[in-house]
Amino acid sequence: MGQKLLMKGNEAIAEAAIRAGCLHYFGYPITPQTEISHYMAKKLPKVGGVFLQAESEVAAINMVYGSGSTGTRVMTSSSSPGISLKQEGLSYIAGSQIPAVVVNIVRSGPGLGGIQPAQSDYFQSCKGGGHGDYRQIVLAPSSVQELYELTVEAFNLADRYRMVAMIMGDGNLGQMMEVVEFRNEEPIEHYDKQWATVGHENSREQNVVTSIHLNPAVLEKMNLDLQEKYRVIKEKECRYEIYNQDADIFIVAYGIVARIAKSVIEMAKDKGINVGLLRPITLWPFPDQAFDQVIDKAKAFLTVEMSSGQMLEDVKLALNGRKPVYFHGRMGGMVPARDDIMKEIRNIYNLHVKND
Amino acid sequence: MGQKLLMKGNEAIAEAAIRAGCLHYFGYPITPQTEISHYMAKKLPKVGGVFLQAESEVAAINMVYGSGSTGTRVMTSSSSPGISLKQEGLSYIAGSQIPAVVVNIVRSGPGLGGIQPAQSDYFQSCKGGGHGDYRQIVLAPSSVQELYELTVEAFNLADRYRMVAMIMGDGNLGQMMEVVEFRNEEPIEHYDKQWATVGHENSREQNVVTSIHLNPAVLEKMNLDLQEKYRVIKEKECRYEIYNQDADIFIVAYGIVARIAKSVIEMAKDKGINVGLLRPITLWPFPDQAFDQVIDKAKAFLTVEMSSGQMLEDVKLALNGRKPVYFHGRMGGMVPARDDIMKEIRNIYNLHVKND
Amino acid sequence: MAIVFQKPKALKDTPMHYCPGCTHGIAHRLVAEALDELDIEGKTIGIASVGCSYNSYDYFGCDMIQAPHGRAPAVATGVKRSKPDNVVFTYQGDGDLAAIGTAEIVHAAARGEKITVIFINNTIYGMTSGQMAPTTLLNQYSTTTPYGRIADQHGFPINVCEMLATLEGPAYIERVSLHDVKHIKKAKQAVKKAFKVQIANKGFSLVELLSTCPTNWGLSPVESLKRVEDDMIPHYPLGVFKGKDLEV
Amino acid sequence: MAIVFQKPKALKDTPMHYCPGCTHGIAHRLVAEALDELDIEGKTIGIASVGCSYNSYDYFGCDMIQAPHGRAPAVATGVKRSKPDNVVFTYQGDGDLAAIGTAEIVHAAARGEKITVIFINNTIYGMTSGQMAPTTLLNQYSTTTPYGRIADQHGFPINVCEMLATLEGPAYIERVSLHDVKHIKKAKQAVKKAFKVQIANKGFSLVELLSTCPTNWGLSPVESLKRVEDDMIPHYPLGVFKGKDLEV
Amino acid sequence: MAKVTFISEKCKGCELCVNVCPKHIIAMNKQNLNEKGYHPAYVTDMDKCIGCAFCATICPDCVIIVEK
Amino acid sequence: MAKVTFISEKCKGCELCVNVCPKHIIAMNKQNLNEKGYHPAYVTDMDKCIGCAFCATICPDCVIIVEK
Amino acid sequence: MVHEVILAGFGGQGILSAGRLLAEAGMLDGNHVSWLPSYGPEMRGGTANCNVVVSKTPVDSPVLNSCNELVIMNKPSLDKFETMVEKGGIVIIDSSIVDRDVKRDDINSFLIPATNIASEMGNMAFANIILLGKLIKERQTVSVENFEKALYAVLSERKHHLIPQEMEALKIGMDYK
Amino acid sequence: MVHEVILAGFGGQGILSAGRLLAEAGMLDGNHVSWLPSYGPEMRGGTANCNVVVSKTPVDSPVLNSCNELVIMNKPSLDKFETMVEKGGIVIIDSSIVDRDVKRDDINSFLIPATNIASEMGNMAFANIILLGKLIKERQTVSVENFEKALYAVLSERKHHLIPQEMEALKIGMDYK
Ligand SMILES: Cc1ncc(C[n+]2csc(CCOP(=O)(O)OP(=O)(O)O)c2C)c(N)n1
Ligand SMILES: Cc1ncc(C[n+]2csc(CCOP(=O)(O)OP(=O)(O)O)c2C)c(N)n1
Ligand code: SF4
Ligand code: SF4
Ligand code: SF4
Ligand code: SF4
Ligand code: SF4
Ligand code: SF4
Ligand SMILES: [Mg+2]
Ligand SMILES: [Mg+2]
Repeated sequence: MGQKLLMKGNEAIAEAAIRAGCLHYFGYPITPQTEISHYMAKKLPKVGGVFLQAESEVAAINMVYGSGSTGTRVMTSSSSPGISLKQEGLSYIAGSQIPAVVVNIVRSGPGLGGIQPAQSDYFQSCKGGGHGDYRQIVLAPSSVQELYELTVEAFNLADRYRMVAMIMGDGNLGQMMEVVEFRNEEPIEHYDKQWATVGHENSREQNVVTSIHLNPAVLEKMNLDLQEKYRVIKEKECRYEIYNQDADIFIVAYGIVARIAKSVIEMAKDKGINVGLLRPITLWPFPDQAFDQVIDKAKAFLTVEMSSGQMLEDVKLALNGRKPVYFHGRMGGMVPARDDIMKEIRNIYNLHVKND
Repeated sequence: MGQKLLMKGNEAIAEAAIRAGCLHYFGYPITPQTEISHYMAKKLPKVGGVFLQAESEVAAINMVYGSGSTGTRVMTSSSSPGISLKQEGLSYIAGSQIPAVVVNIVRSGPGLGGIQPAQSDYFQSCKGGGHGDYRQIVLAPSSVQELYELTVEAFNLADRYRMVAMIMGDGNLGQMMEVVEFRNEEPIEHYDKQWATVGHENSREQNVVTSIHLNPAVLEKMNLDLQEKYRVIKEKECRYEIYNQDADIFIVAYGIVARIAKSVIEMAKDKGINVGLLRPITLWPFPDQAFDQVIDKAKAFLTVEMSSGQMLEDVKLALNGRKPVYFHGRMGGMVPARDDIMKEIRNIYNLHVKND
Repeated sequence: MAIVFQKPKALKDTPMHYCPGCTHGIAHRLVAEALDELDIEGKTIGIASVGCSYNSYDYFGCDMIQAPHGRAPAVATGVKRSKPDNVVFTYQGDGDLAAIGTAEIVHAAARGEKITVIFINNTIYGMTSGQMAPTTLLNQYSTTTPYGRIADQHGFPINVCEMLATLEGPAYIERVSLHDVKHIKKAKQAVKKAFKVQIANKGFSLVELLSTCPTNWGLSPVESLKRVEDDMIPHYPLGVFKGKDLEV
Repeated sequence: MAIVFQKPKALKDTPMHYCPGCTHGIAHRLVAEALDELDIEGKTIGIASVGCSYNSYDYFGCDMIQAPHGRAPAVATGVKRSKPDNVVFTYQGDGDLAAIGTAEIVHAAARGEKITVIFINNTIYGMTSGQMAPTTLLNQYSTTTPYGRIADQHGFPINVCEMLATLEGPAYIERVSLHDVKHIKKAKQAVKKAFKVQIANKGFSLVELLSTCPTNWGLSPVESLKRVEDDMIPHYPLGVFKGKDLEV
Repeated sequence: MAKVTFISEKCKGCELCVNVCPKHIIAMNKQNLNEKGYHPAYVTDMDKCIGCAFCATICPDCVIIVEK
Repeated sequence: MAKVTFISEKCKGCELCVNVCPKHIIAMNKQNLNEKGYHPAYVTDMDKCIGCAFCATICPDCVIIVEK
Repeated sequence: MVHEVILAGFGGQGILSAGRLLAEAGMLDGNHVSWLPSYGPEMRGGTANCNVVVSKTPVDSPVLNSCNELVIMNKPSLDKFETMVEKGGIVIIDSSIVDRDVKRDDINSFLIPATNIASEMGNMAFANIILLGKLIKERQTVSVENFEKALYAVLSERKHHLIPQEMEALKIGMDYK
Repeated sequence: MVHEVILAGFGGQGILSAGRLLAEAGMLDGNHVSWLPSYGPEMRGGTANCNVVVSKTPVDSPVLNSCNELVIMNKPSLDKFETMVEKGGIVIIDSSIVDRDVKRDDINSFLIPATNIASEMGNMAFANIILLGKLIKERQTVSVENFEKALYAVLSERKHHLIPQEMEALKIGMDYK
């Protein structure tokens, strides 16, 4: 590993993107992720790249679509309301199979809501906020170091599968500073993008980037291809962390909440309660198999989110009734407190572990 | 009941809206729902209403937001890509608690996709395509008669709960003609909209329609209020149809697919297989309790959708592992064929019923 | 002795959150004075936008709606078309109106929508900490033009009044400035006229107010006023762009 | 005997799906002729939009991208900023460019984005069966103005060239017509010049082509050409709105 | 001397060429239907053709090749 | 005779009023901090006030009431 | 019996309105009916078709994957839909336009030069009605009486004067051998 | 021990950069650190605060619901954060601005007229550093040596000439009784 720096999460994303070979950024300002733009505006012109402030989030995602269509590594970033505006574009990018990295530093909603951290865009990102049957890879880092590493990874995944890889953080993750240790060289994967629209130079067939197929049989085939790709990704690309594998109770949490959960685990240990953490790192594909690894010993699961309970549904789907699932959530920018989580753990302990 | 007319689905929606007292319509053209606009453009000026073609779907949903804020019964309609563009607006309407009726005559995606029927916007509509923790009531008619009745109902629901009620049809439902029998008088519910921004006339406090609350505690409270409202709706407003309650195998399907399913039930009966239909009419709130009514006798469930399997997740969540769930789906504008569904039924029968 | 100057009635007592010396406060007062003088607060519905003035409903006393970023003219259209007897105005910044909301303002103007638009041009995104706006001047520094706005990279500033004046829909368009007392008084007349145009059902009216953002310009409030005069007015000339002879 | 007229190379053999007599076909040919004559097909990337020409990539031989409704200028921007040495054009209808895509075209123009925009104004939404477009003339019938376009309800038509010409970004803007042979020849020169402006790196170029939609106008193709001349040109005057003296 | 060739299968029978020919030598073949279901245009008297290419210039479907 | 009243708690110390007063009788109170943490403006010599209301006109926060 | 009808041809031949008339008449007969058109821009210049169901019981599926009555007005449509006819079903073909008969022998076909006949009647637009005449005669899909009423219901008033001729066309189709 | 520090005051008093300096110095000390600012427009004119964690082990939660070290530069912040200090924790207060002491007796408080002292030093902007001096003295949150290095790392070069004075301010804070 190389240089160590104290860095804001948003800046780490921007720096990581540049290191990953992303020299094109199109975005529109919105709190709490503006530092990504500021960083890019400063750095990209110095490395021969392009920073462009679009007229809107809608324009930004379409600039990304255009840039990505030429095989260029490209990124945009925004926060919740802005990401909502990108939904049509995201669906097009999915249908046309263009690689792109999209960052959502989630703030609290709905509507204009607030600018404090939230995880309430899980459904939108993981189920499909746009129209049609499509998916995007959703990565949920929980530290500034991971923001850096997963951003680099996102570009590889996007290129590998020709689709959107989304970094989903929250306002705190974007704003906070931690130490990042940079690699001396990034593990950039290179793909031969023969599909890219870069001008055929009279030396090959025309390339066309499109998502329209008026013939239903053709469109169904396109959809089946997409579904097959998604199946492969689900098989190969699930990422997660299991902490304290032999625990009786598992907290399921991602992002910054997972870190708070870790401190609860220590508190619980002091009280003789054996709590573990199951932290999905890919939210889509959701790591169902992680649950299989702990289910034999685990008595119950507690999902903790900064939402009304969105990932909760995927946890239930993964468990399919095999073990009880509880939920603790905060909304509106409130962050779950260790004491409150601990209280839930104690209740679950009394119900499912103590007299077992 | 009154007049009987052979009518297009799209026109039935428009006529129903006018009968429900909706004299304001804002929309942007898109196949396969343009007839709603054409009908409104013709009729509304004659009844003192306003038809306005917006410059975009984004503008249209915001006109709806403005109109609804004044307590006016208002509607917009679109199809999949257009609905994606409305996601930010829908989230605002949810956060500000404004009543509105939104029609989505779903076409096949993703991207520009095709214009043939699909059900692939289920996730978007039912889980939340926009940002934040919010819901909208989603009604899924399966005939032109029901398009009419549920549209009228949608306006009552929207007003009662101050939120979006969405009519989700598909291209075929919008385009086809069937006989509609109109009531002589519609059961319009009247609410005293004291919250509406219509000018305080110096006789009351200022009314403000907003969704922003920078204080997380306040925003959390607003979210908790929303969640409580959603809980009440889930309790009171689930609608569904169960056909052949004592069946061994249940097809779960909505909209036009449910009708195809009915013809399969007849085919199956001929072959000695006892198949029933569970048809959610409200997709959100999803009628979990319907499953409890049939689960004792039912051996297995087959979800059939014009998608890759979206409602499927809600079916699984409702069953929570209690009974096996199978899936048959078509995409891209293809419509499930009775024979193909029958084939699936036969397999399920062999696995779960025959040797039981 | 009689009171010759005080806070208008249509402005609430709530202290405003704007930065010291920010002319958003003056613009608010001018709108409120118009509501008072035309005695229309009770039938007015204001549309707040997204920008530093996102919560202008905390200051204006009339009924108000908070619109999504850039969409205030569409929201206003929905309101006015539903309640044609009410008075409807939007209050929008230059990022809101001239960037993300371009389509909405152009089309509300082209339709001749009977609304009044109060357009605060401070050549910057104030709320989100000083990014380039479509109205940012060439060479101006911002957090997204850290080396100054360069036409070749970031494009040229947009003159909104001039652009909208090419449309048939608008009845009245004027650009005014808030940089000194004389101009504030002129601005007041323009704002009032814009409302009168609406009340007289003449069509769409818009007043662009050249405004300051001391915080993101990195200037003192006094220096900021000077910048309006020295740098902004030369590029954004004051005057009536539509409806010069319109009597209301 | 030598061939004096034939299908340009940059137009593929695929028969076009446009209705009989629809001048979209002529516009396609003019673009293809420009690509041929400037010998740039191999380095050109076209952006198809949403409208009757959604699949113009089936006809143009160059690399192409299908853009979401109205967003072609943004897509083109993404392409051009990534591949500045390529030639990039959009092909957009009046619904696409002047309604939903207003913000994108205004800002691409204001940025002086080095792209070429081919703008087909047929005063109607062709693809979706004849709804009003922003360019629909007053009194014109459409499926959403069944009693004719009335300014008070539906607003006024937008003159795109005039509006964009108020911006500094565009290097070249011209309006031409396809209603007879003489004008088609002029149109050809304009289209070619627009590409030359891009190649010379001068900035944004746009050509508006007055075009027909016999199907949704309810007129024969021949009558349609006459309508362009009699009704459209008076409201949409032909000429150069920007870059008159620009030599390329 | 001039010659025009119509690729009849591409013709959509719009009659624009008929209308612009200064020699009035283009007509629609009401006897024939092409694959697309249209009556294609044809030249009634090739000798009169001056090769002005007006017909080809206005034809939206590149049906016409002109030689001179 | 004229009088100006400053609602000091609302003052943000921007000094715009200081700058426009033709009589140069407004100053900032460097001794005092109001609740918001600003040094408020005040009038140094009320007798000189002509009630022109320039100060009030330019004050963004409606701090100033003018009587005459 | 359930009449599951597909009508197909070029856009502009009146395929959709022919189907619409069947549905309207079926409704007047007291039956359950549905009419589902192909839609969208591919209709332009291309082919048009619609599915009509006329049934004593509520219509389960307005979307037809097979049919028992097929009316064909161009060749591509015959190629496309012939295989979808159920055994024992019937196909009515406009032989002025389609130059072949069906290839199957488990269905009945009737070839009528409807466009030519209509042309002779002085209005090509009657071709679809002539074909419907044959269909109604063979299958009693709808009653003649209500078909006439349907014409009055569906056609705009300024076309009502044509209805006697349309009924004549229907008769010609019914009587065609 | 884990230092969980909250620093709070008006925007413009250097609260965020004081926190930033602690984090930077903590990192140089070889500890794990995090710094989380309050953000957004409410900072404007209003209050600013940040959470800093300095710890020998990886930082679990950068979001503090309680703290053991509190630095206060205005009264509303004292009102807001006093209750969040854990028993035995420490509060450093700028008594030039805040006119009261803590109300609890299970925590230690230190009142320093930092703004006045800084004013006398000729630069109000040193007030935050003076308070940090006291904190470091009492709690060894970070080392003095690395605090100086942190100043070099964090401040832009054109402010480096001020660093000796900043270190002097730190000393004043450390030595304040
Ligand atoms: C869809 C969306 N995009 C971005 C934002 C973030 N945002 C808030 S205010 C603003 C800019 C405001 O600038 P301007 O309109 O000039 O107003 P000012 O603050 O300068 O008064 C932006 C981009 C948002 N809230 N919503
Ligand atoms: C987001 C979105 N909204 C609406 C549509 C439907 N739509 C397709 S084409 C079109 C209008 C096209 O009109 P124009 O741009 O004038 O092109 P023309 O067909 O006249 O050539 C519309 C509204 C769509 N595909 N996507
Ligand atoms: S940031 Fe700028 S525009 Fe916003 S309140 Fe402060 S000075 Fe005014
Ligand atoms: S609908 Fe109109 S614009 Fe579209 S192809 Fe037909 S004639 Fe041309
Ligand atoms: S080339 Fe000229 S003269 Fe010859 S057919 Fe064509 S239009 Fe007529
Ligand atoms: S202009 Fe072309 S398409 Fe039209 S009739 Fe003549 S040859 Fe045929
Ligand atoms: S009223 Fe005039 S003279 Fe009096 S203090 Fe104000 S500006 Fe000065
Ligand atoms: S202008 Fe107003 S806010 Fe500014 S210093 Fe004077 S009184 Fe205070
Ligand atoms: Mg601004
Ligand atoms: Mg058009």
